[in-house]
Parts: sequence; structure tokens; C-alpha cells
Amino acid sequence: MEIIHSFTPVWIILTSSVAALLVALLGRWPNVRETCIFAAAAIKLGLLLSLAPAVLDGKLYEFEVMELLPNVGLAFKVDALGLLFALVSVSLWIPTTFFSMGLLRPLKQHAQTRFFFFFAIAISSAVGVAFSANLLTLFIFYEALSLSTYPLVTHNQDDDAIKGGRKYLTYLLGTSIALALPAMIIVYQQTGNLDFTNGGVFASGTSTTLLVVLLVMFLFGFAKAGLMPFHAWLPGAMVAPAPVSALLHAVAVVKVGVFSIIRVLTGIFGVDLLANTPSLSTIVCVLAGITLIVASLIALTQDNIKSRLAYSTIGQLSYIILGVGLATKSGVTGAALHIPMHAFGKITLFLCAGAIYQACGAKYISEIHGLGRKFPLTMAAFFIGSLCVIGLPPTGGFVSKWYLLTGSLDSAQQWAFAIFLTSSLLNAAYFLPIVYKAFFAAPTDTARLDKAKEPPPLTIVPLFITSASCVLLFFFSGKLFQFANTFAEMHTAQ
Amino acid sequence: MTEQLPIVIILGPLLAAVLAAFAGWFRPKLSHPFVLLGLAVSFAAALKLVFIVADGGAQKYWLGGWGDKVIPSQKEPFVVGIQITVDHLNTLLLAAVSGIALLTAIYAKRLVDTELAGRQRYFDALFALLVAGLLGISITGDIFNLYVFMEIAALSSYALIAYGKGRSYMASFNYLIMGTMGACLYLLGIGFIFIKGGTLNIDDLSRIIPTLQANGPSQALFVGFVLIILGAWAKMAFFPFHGWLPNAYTYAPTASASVLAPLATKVAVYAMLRIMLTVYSIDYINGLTGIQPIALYLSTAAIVMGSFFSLTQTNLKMIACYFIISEVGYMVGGAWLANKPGLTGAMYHLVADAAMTSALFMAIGCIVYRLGQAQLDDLKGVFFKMPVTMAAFVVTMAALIGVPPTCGFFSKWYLIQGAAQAGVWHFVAALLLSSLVKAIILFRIIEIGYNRVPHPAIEGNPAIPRNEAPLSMLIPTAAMALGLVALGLGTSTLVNTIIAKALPAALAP
Amino acid sequence: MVDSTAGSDTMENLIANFNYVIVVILMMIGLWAMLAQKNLIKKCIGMAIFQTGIILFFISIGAKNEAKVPILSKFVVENSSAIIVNDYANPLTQILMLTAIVVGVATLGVGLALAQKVYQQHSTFHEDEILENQRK
Amino acid sequence: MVLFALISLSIQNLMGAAIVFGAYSFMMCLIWAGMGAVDVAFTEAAVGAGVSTVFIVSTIYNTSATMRSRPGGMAFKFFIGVVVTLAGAFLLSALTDFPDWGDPNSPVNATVVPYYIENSIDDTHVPNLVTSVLADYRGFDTLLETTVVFIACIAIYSILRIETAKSKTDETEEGITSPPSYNPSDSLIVRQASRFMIPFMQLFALYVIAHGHYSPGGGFQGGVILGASLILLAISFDLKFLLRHWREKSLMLLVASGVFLYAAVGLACVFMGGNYLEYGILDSILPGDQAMARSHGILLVEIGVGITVMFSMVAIHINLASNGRFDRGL
Repeated sequence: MEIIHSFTPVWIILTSSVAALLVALLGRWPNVRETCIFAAAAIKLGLLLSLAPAVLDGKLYEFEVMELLPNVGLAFKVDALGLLFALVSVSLWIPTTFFSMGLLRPLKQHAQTRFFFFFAIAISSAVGVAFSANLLTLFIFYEALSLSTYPLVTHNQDDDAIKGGRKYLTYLLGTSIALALPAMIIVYQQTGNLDFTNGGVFASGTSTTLLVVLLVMFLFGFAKAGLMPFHAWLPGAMVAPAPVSALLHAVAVVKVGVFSIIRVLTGIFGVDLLANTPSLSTIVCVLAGITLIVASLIALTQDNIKSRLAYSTIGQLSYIILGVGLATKSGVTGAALHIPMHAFGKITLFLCAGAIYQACGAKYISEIHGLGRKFPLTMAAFFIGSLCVIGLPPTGGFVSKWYLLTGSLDSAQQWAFAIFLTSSLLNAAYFLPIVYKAFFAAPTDTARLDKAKEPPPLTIVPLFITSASCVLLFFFSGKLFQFANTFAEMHTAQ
Repeated sequence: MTEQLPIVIILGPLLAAVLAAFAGWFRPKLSHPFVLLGLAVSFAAALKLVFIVADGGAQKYWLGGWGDKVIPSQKEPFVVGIQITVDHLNTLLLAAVSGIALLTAIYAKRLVDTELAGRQRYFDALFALLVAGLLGISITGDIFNLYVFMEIAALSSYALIAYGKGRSYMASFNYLIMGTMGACLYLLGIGFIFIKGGTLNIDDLSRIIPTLQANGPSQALFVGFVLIILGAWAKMAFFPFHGWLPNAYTYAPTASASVLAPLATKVAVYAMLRIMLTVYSIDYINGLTGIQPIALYLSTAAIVMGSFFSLTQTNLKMIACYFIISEVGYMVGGAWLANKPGLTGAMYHLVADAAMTSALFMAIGCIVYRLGQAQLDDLKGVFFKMPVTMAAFVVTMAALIGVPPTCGFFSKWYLIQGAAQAGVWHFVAALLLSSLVKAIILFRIIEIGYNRVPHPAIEGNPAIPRNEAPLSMLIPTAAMALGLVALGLGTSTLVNTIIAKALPAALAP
Repeated sequence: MVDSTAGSDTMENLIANFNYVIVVILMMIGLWAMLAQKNLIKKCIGMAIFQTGIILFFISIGAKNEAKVPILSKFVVENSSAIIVNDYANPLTQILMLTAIVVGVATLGVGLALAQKVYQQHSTFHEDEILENQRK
Repeated sequence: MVLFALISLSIQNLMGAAIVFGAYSFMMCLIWAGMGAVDVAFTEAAVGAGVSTVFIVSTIYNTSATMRSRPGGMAFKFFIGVVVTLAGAFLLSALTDFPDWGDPNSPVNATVVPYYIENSIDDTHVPNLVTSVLADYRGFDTLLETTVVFIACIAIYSILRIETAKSKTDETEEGITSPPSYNPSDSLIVRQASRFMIPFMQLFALYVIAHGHYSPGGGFQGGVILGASLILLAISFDLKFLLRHWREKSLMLLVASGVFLYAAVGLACVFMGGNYLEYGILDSILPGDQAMARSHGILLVEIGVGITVMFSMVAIHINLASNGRFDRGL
């Protein structure tokens, strides 16, 4: 495995922080401010893509900024999975910014500068997590993400926002401090090493009980992944403005949770250890499986569009965890692939929810009966997004779910196959009726019907981009597959 | 001249205090610059010594030149005078104490001029004397000399607290009783060590105490040890001797509290560490199988109790005082874990907590300066009135919670690692609990100070005018908050070059 | 393991070191007064008693049988080789205690000053009454 | 003695308690003198039995001597009693480990102390071992101890005087019991007696300081006696009489100057190239050889100590006795 020492990963992380500073300084001129963001996003994307060829060759970019603790430093490493995740986050940052401008500006929302500032910081933190070379660095950026998204969640500053924000922090900070931190310290104390290592850091012969305890602490400690019972923050955080829910709570924040778990499972425990220790693998799969099914069932009962999406997200995250928990090559590939696939699908859905709210002021599914014809483009995008999340062709979701299903058949946990299928059915059951009712049900609210109209282009264009991407990802899934495969091979090659 | 540096650390504030006391009668305006000068000299010397010690090891200084003398009846030479020592254990603390004192002196000027208008004749002198006492405790290599310095620090702090008028007198009196009790217990403990050891020099004691123990444990040394530890606990407000602290620091003038709160307890913890590690030894501590668990349970109790009471308070200063009590629990616990990470954590936290508490009290002082008081309910909209102060406050709280990469995270890291290594899980739980409690308090303050008011940027909402603290207060506060991050990033360097060498050799891997 | 000789040893020791027993009793009286007395002045007196107890303790440990005041006589001043160490009482403990006495009186003074201030506010020296006043 | 301690704590009248406490201190200093600790006894007689008692009495004079006893609280007292008894037992548990009482070969007497006894003359030309150890071998302690007195003085001044000076106008409104007016003619005998005694006391005190090298005494003892003489003056005449001679400002300045003298002597040693307080290095500016220079250095710092202690005691007394008003009092 070839290692390239390069400062580029740090630059990539810093670009959006610099953008954040500029945003804060130039807050008085909104156009300049947002130009900065786009420039930063473009630079960032360019830098990321420049790393791609080498990473796909199986090389690693590494850089250690400084040593924080003996043997553990503030260090970055770019591998296929990290790069994939960073690419997804940054590329979705651009349409989301467009969308934010479309949403916030007409409403003359307060504190837009603050909004964009913390948004940029959050992106930096998410990319920081993606590039972390060890658990400590990951933890630092994980916490930075929690803190920087708090002002975004409470952006509206009404009672609901405060309550949601309180829940958000209680869950995220509480679990990370009370579970993930001590688990990390115990790992350090046991092994003296926190680097993500292929094959794990534990010496053979570490007691299984300890491993089980640590595993559970990590799984629940990274509560951003939304494993039940530490999932309640996500529906609570839906009080945030739509772009926040879209980018952060469908992509950046939740995926950071899942990503952290993947890193811990592959880099600290090691896939081999999981595969060879049935109890560990089973714990991951059972916890994820339960969350998967229960979250889907709850989603069925939600009338609020964003809550339904939130529960759907909780379920989909567990797909990824379950995929890694299977500890097979195609399982890991599927899990890695599901990160971008679900991201594109879910962001489309969230943006649609925001657009619907803008179009007719509706927050509940029962309020949009029959209104779909007034804004067909929005609802079409919603349909494509649903297909992607359910996992039907011709959308990208199909590809990732395919690998997940194959993975479950390869593994010792074949019952997971049934779980995947059941859940996909449930997904269909809670998404498709929305589309159906929007177009074909009798309108319940005629007053709303008259006012409803297609939202402005600044809102629609991002929708178009993301939903088109969902379809494109199906046809051009090869590139993404390369990323996922490189990562999976690195960790499962015996 | 570098060999004179250790004494310069003490003389700076001491002479400054005397000059300030003169100036108080002739040119009151001059007394503050004198103190600043003295503290700056002291800080410069301490800083220089950090590098000297990191490179060249411990520096000993014999006052009056009375160093090692051969005594006919003894095999080895003894120090007959008083020695002051700068070694790996105290050099960081010295730099921290003098540095924080210097910043606080700059910071406190405005507060003193307004809070104590017309009464500040001796404030500067007492301030410098307090710092001289604290530095003396940290630097001295003689257990009796330590007692005298302890009294210097204590007497000046009683006076500094009593400047607060009103309830501060009773608070100061209670502190005086507890403080004197602590000092007396300490002095008595010295007696018990002296009766067996026959010398007061710390280095000589550390050499002969093991030989005295050769024929089985000595009860007198044990009693002396317990007395000294109890005395130090009373001084540092360790549970269950913590009763005096919250009132004393809350009713003291903000200017006094901002120098007392960060430094006084830390220095007492250092005194405990010095006695535990240098006079006695790590093996001795680990041999005390009866006391070690008690000390650890008490630390846990201190942390839990401090956290609990900080939740029930409505006054910001009071909350901060209970933080101090739980932080003391951190350090005592870390010291009594008596393993490598635990001690590293305790030593690192000594410096980190001094900086954190200082930043916290500075931020609170800025708030008090502008808002008049620090009841939680008065904080509405404070984030808009004083954005910079509150940014510093949030950073400080983040450090106290233990958010990386601030210094609070790393001390917690080592402490938890030490507790895990020793299997003391209740201590781990207490550390985590206290982090969570601090997080709750931080976000309660953010809610009140930020979210509870209509956002002024929205049209139609009343504007909240900026009313930031004066620059002479703001800059030290911001500097201190940034220092917390810098300290966190420098952890590895500090631990590798200094703290690791302060650990007893018996713990080397 | 109960050993009767050990018990009698302890007794003998108590008698032989009767001084120390007195010292400890004095110190404990002082400590008790500092903590249990409610009157501020009594607390101060207790503090002073505790301190004198400690001073007595130090002087006791430095005592030598048949030793003189630690001032060298004219004869030995001129012949410094003729000094017999055991002839002179221990100067070290004495100067330590000189310091302790002065520190003690300084503390006492500050304590009394604070007590005066407290009295000015509350017209009482009784701790409980002061606390009640403060709660009002 | 234990009895005296108990009585002074159990007496209901605070004035009585203070007087009994004075008697207790006096007995204590007799015991010390018996143990060969003349200097300690000397100091305790002046400080413990004298000045401390005066401090307590003047505080009581300014406030109230009656003690209000309240019912209840016995359980608490008993509890503390149990704790204290246990602590005492714990202390006594170390008795078996002690060297015999009065053993000249105990570690305390045989480790570093012989050095002082054998070398004091050669090192410093000072036959009074207490003085040489106090001001030279452990001179730093003494500097700090002087500082402690200085701190106590300015602390009390800050607490009582500055406060009061500011709120002079509200004083009567606050309803402070103003002390009974003092009638000088009451005590003609006392006045005449003290007028006669005071010069002798002061002369003696100066002797004590200056002759501290050769006989019991030194800066502390002399300073305290000088202070006591002035306090006596204040008691027998009144504070105003004293303040006519020693103004507030000069008192406070003199307190600081004593410390300054001591610290400056130490600093001079540093500038001459020695360690702090290494008086021997001063031989180039002081007459005599190194040992003589030490002897002179000791004298200088003893004078510093004397000045600080004397004026501190006076200033503390004035503050305590007049409750910081500096007009009249005990």
C-alpha cells in the first residue's frame, strides 16, 4: 500500500473554514457572501477530484499536523471511503446553497450570515471526519460538527426550535461524552493506538466481553447514526429550516455518525475480527435490524412529511450499519455505496418537502391531497427520490441495495436478507402513497389549492439536479462502485 | 545570572507589594504599575526557567548560600538553610501562576477602580502578596517554609475577600477558620515528619524517609502524612472541607475572585502532590491500601456533589465556585490513582484548570462589570450585548466540558485513562457526569442569553445595543480563552518534555 | 493478635511521653472550639489554643535533657572546637515556633478584625443568628 | 493548663474568657522557658499573653462581652467532640514511634541541628544560636514572617480602617454602639505609672534588639515590646495622644519600610554576586571579614524586623481598639 504525504487533505478541510470566515466578514453584502461559498465549494470539489485517481489506485494520502497525545496525533488520511463521503457532502453543498438562497432570501429570514457561517463550518467538520486518520481526530471533528450545527437547528429561535435544539445536544453530546469517549480511552489504554488500521488494533486474545462492551459503547456513542433507542434527536431536529434538514440531517450529520461506526468497525475492530467473532457481528446486525424495522413502522404512522422522512432516514442508516455488520465483501461494498445513493435520494426528498412548504405552506401529508397537479415538477422529483430510497431501478438506490442483499446471502446472518426485503416493502408503503395522494386524492383544503403554485426556479433547479443525479447514479454507478470496492478490498482481503 | 532566576520569581511580586504599599500613600496611581512590573519580571523568570528545566533538569537555589553541609554524625550532607527548587513538577505551575496573575492584574484594574472606588489603597499590594505567597508555595523546597508561604497567601486572601463588604466578612471569617485549621493540621503534620526525619528539606526528607521505613512502617510518618493531606484538603476545599469556598469566592469582589479562584486551590493541590510524590513516594502511596480507596471515593463525591450543586444554583459566580469544587475532585482523584496516566492527568489538569478557571472568572467578571450581577435570569440577550465576552465564555465552558481540542479534553482523557487502568469505574462515571452537567449549564445559559430574546436582527424586534466590556478587560479574557485552545494543542509537547519527567521514576515503563 | 505485653508497652509509653498526651489534649480542645463553638470570638480563642498546642508540641520534640539555653558561653566563643552539642537546647525548633507564634498572632488579628465587622452588621457574634440574619 | 484552656472556652462572659486566655498563655511561656526555649518564651510572653490578649479585649470592648447562648446544638457539639477525640487518639497512636522525651540523640536533635551549634560562631560570630538560625540560616523564613506581620497589618487596615473612613457619615445611622466615652482623669495612677514605665520599656526593647546577638532576644521580641509600650501608652492615655506623635500615614509607612529594609539587604547580596540573603558577600561594604559581615547583616535585618513588628502591633491595636475610626477606643 503506497502512502503519499500531502498537505492537500488539510487544505480541503480548511477551504470551507476560510469560506466561513469570509462569510462572517462579508455578511453585509449577500451576493459577495454567497459567491464566496460557491467558490469555496468549487475549489474543494476540484481538490477532492484531484485526489481521486491515486486513491482509486489503492494509494493513501496522509498528513499529521501535530501530535496531541503520545502516539496519537491530529492526523488525516484519505482513503476511498473517506473520499467518497467527502465528495458526496461537498457536491451536495452546492445545490443546497442554491436552495437556501431560494428559501431564505424571499422570506427575509434573519441571521442569514450566521446560517451560512455555521453551514460552512459544519461542512468542514464533516470532511474532517471523513479524512480522520485516527479515532481522536475523528472525535474532535465529530464534536465540532455537533456544536456547529446547534445554531442551525435552533435557527428559528422559537420554543419548538429551542426544545428541538436541547434534545439534539442532549443526545449527541451526552452519548458521545458518556459512551464514545470512555470507549475510546479504554481502547487507547488497552492498545496504546487509535489509528484506523486495516484489520483492527486489538491484539488477538483480547477478551470478548471487553470487545462486546466496547462495541456497544461505540454503536450507541455515535448517536448521529440514529441507532435506537438513541434516535429521538433526529425527528426533533426537524424544526430546522429545510436546507439544514436536507444537507445535514440527510447527508452530513447522520452520515458522519454512520461513517464513524464504519470506521470503528473496520479500522478499530477490523472486519476479520467481526467475521470471526460471531457475537460481535450478531450484535451489530441485531441492533441495526431492529432499528431498521421499527423505524420503518414508525415512519408509516407519521403525518408530518419531515418526520416521516426523518424516520425513514433512521431506517436507511441502519441499512449501512447492517451492511458492515455482515462483515462480507459485498456487504461492505453495499454499505459504502449506500452512503451516496441514500444521500442523493434523501436530499431530493427533503428539498421537495421544503419546496412543498414554500409552494403551499403544507407541512402535513394530509394537507397536500390533490395538490400535486399544481406543482408537478416538485412532485415528480419527490417520486424519483422515493424510488431511490426504496431501491427500485432506474435509480442509484437499487445498486446499493443489490450489493447489500448479496452480502447478506454471503454472510452467516442470512436472516438479514429477509429484513432488507421487508424494510424495502415498508419503504415503498410509506413513500408511494404520498405521491399517489398528491396527484389523485380529492383536495381537502380548497383555500390552499388556489394559492398553491410551483416554487421559484432557485428552489426548483436544485431539485432537478439532485433527482437527475439519482437516475444518473444508476447508469453510471461504475465510478462509485470503484470507490466502494477499493475500500472493501482493502479491509476484507485476507 | 540565570542561577538567580528562582528567587526572582518570588522577589518580583514581594518587592512590588512593598513598593505598592509605599506608593499607596504618595502616588496611588503608581501602585498598579509597580505590581504589573513585579509580576512581569516574575513571569519572565518563570518562563525562562521552564526552558532551563526542560533542558537541564531541576534547578536548586540555596538562600543565603546555606547549601549541603557535612554533618559529622551523618553519612550524607544535609541542607542547613532553606532551599527553593524548580523542577519538572512545579515549573509549569510557576509559569501558569505568574502568567495568570499578570493577566489578571491587567484585567482587574478597571474592576478595582469601579468596585472598590476609594478603598483600593492596599489592594494592589495585597494582590501581589497573594501571588508571592502562591508562587512561594509552588517553588519552595522546605516544608516549613511552605507553611509560611501558605499563611502569606491565606492572610492576603482573607483581606482580598473581605473587600467585598456585606456578606463577604462572614464568608472570609469562615474561610479564616477553615484555612487556619488546614494550616495548623499541616504544621502539626510537619512536626510528625520532623520528629522522625530531623530535617525540613524536601529533598533530604525524600532521601531518608525510605531508610526510616526500612524496619517496618512508621506510625509517626503515617500520622504526619495523613495530617498534611488533611491540611491540604482543607486548603483546597476538597470534599468534605469545601463549605467555605462558594460563599468566599462569590461574595468577594470580582477582582479578588478572579485571581483567587484559579490559583489558590490549584496551588494547594500542588502542595499535596509535592508531599505525596517527593517527600513520600509513589510506593508509599500505593502501600496505603486503606486510604487510597477512601480518597478516591471522596474525589468522586466531590465531583458529584459539585456538579449537583452547580445545577441548583442561579448565580453564575456560585455555579463557577461549585465547578472549582468538582475540579479539585478531578485532581485529587487523579493524584490518588497513583498510576502513570492518572498522575499525568492530575499534573496537566493543574495547569489546565488554572487557565480554565481563570478564563471563566474573567468572562464572568466582564458580565458582572456590565450587567451589575450574574443571576442567570439577568443574562437575557447577553450574547448580543457582549458577543466577544460570550464567545470567550463559550470556549471556556467547552474546555470545562472537555470538548476537543481544548485543554480540558486532554486532562479528562488522561484522568479517565488512569481510572480505567486502575479499574476505578466510579471515578470514570463521576468525570463523565460532571462533563454532562457542565454541558447542561452551558446550554441553559445559551438558551437564556441567546434564544430567550426576540432576535434583534429581525425587523420589528427591539434592538439590543452592544455593550462590551472595556478593552483592558476584554483582551485578557479573550487571550485566556485562546490560551485554552493553545494549551490543548500543546499537550503532547508539555507531557513529553516536562510532565513525563515529573512522574516518579518508579512509574517509568 | 492480642499481645498483653504490647498493651503494657503502650501504657508505659503513654506515661513516659505524658507531655505529648497533654499537648494532644490541648490541640484537640482548640480544634473542637474552632469547629463546634458558635461564638466567633470563642472560635478565635480556640484557634489560638490550637496553635499554642502545636507550638508546645514542637518545643517538646526539640527538648533535650540537661541542656542549657542555646546561647554559647564566652569560653566556647573563643574556642569553637570545645562546643559540646548536647549542652545546648535545640535552636531550630525554637525559631520555627517563633515564626509560628507571629503567624498565629497575625491570623488572630485578622480574625478579630473580621469578627468586628461581622458584629457591626449583625450585632451578634453567634453564628446561627448571623446565618438567620443573612437569609432574611 | 488544660484547665485554663477549658475555662477560657466555657466562660460565658467573653471578657473573662479573654483574661483567662491571657493567663493560659502566660503559663505556657513559663513551661517553654523551662524547656530551654527562652526566646520562644520571651516572645510568647509579649505576644501571646500581652498583645493577643489586648487584641481580644479591645475587640470585645468595641462590641459586646455578653454571649447569647442558644438552646440546641448540643448534638453538633457532641458530634464534633467525638470526631476530635478520634483525631486525638489517632495522633496518640504515633506515640510508640516517638523517640524518648528529651533524648539528645533523637533525629530532631541530631540531624541538622549540631551543625548550627558547632558552626554558628565560625560562620557568623553570633553566640545566640536562635538569632543566627533565625536571621541567617533560615533567614528567608524570617523575611516571610515579617511579611506575614506586614500583611496582617495592611489586611486589618483594609478591613477596618478604609471601610470606616469612607462610611463615616452613615456610622451613627447604622446604630453602632459607640464606645463609652473615656475619661482620662479616671486613671491618674495608671497614667503616671505608665509615664514612668514606658521609657524603661523602650530602652529595654532597644537593648533586646541590639543585644540579640548575645542574649535572648532579637527583632521580634524587641519589636513586640516596643509595640507594647506604645500600646500601653494608648491604653493609659488615649489613642489621640498616641496619634499626635505617630500619624497614621507614618505608622503605615514604617510598617512597610521594615520589610523593605529586610528585602533590600537580601537584594543587595544578589547585586554583590551572592545568593539572596547571603550576607557574607557584603564584606566588601561592611567592616570585618565574611563572618563579621554576616553578623552585621543579621543586625540590619533584625532592625527591619523590629520596625515592622513594632509598628504593626501598634497599628493593629489602634484599628482593633477604635474599630478603624482612629479616634478613641480602649
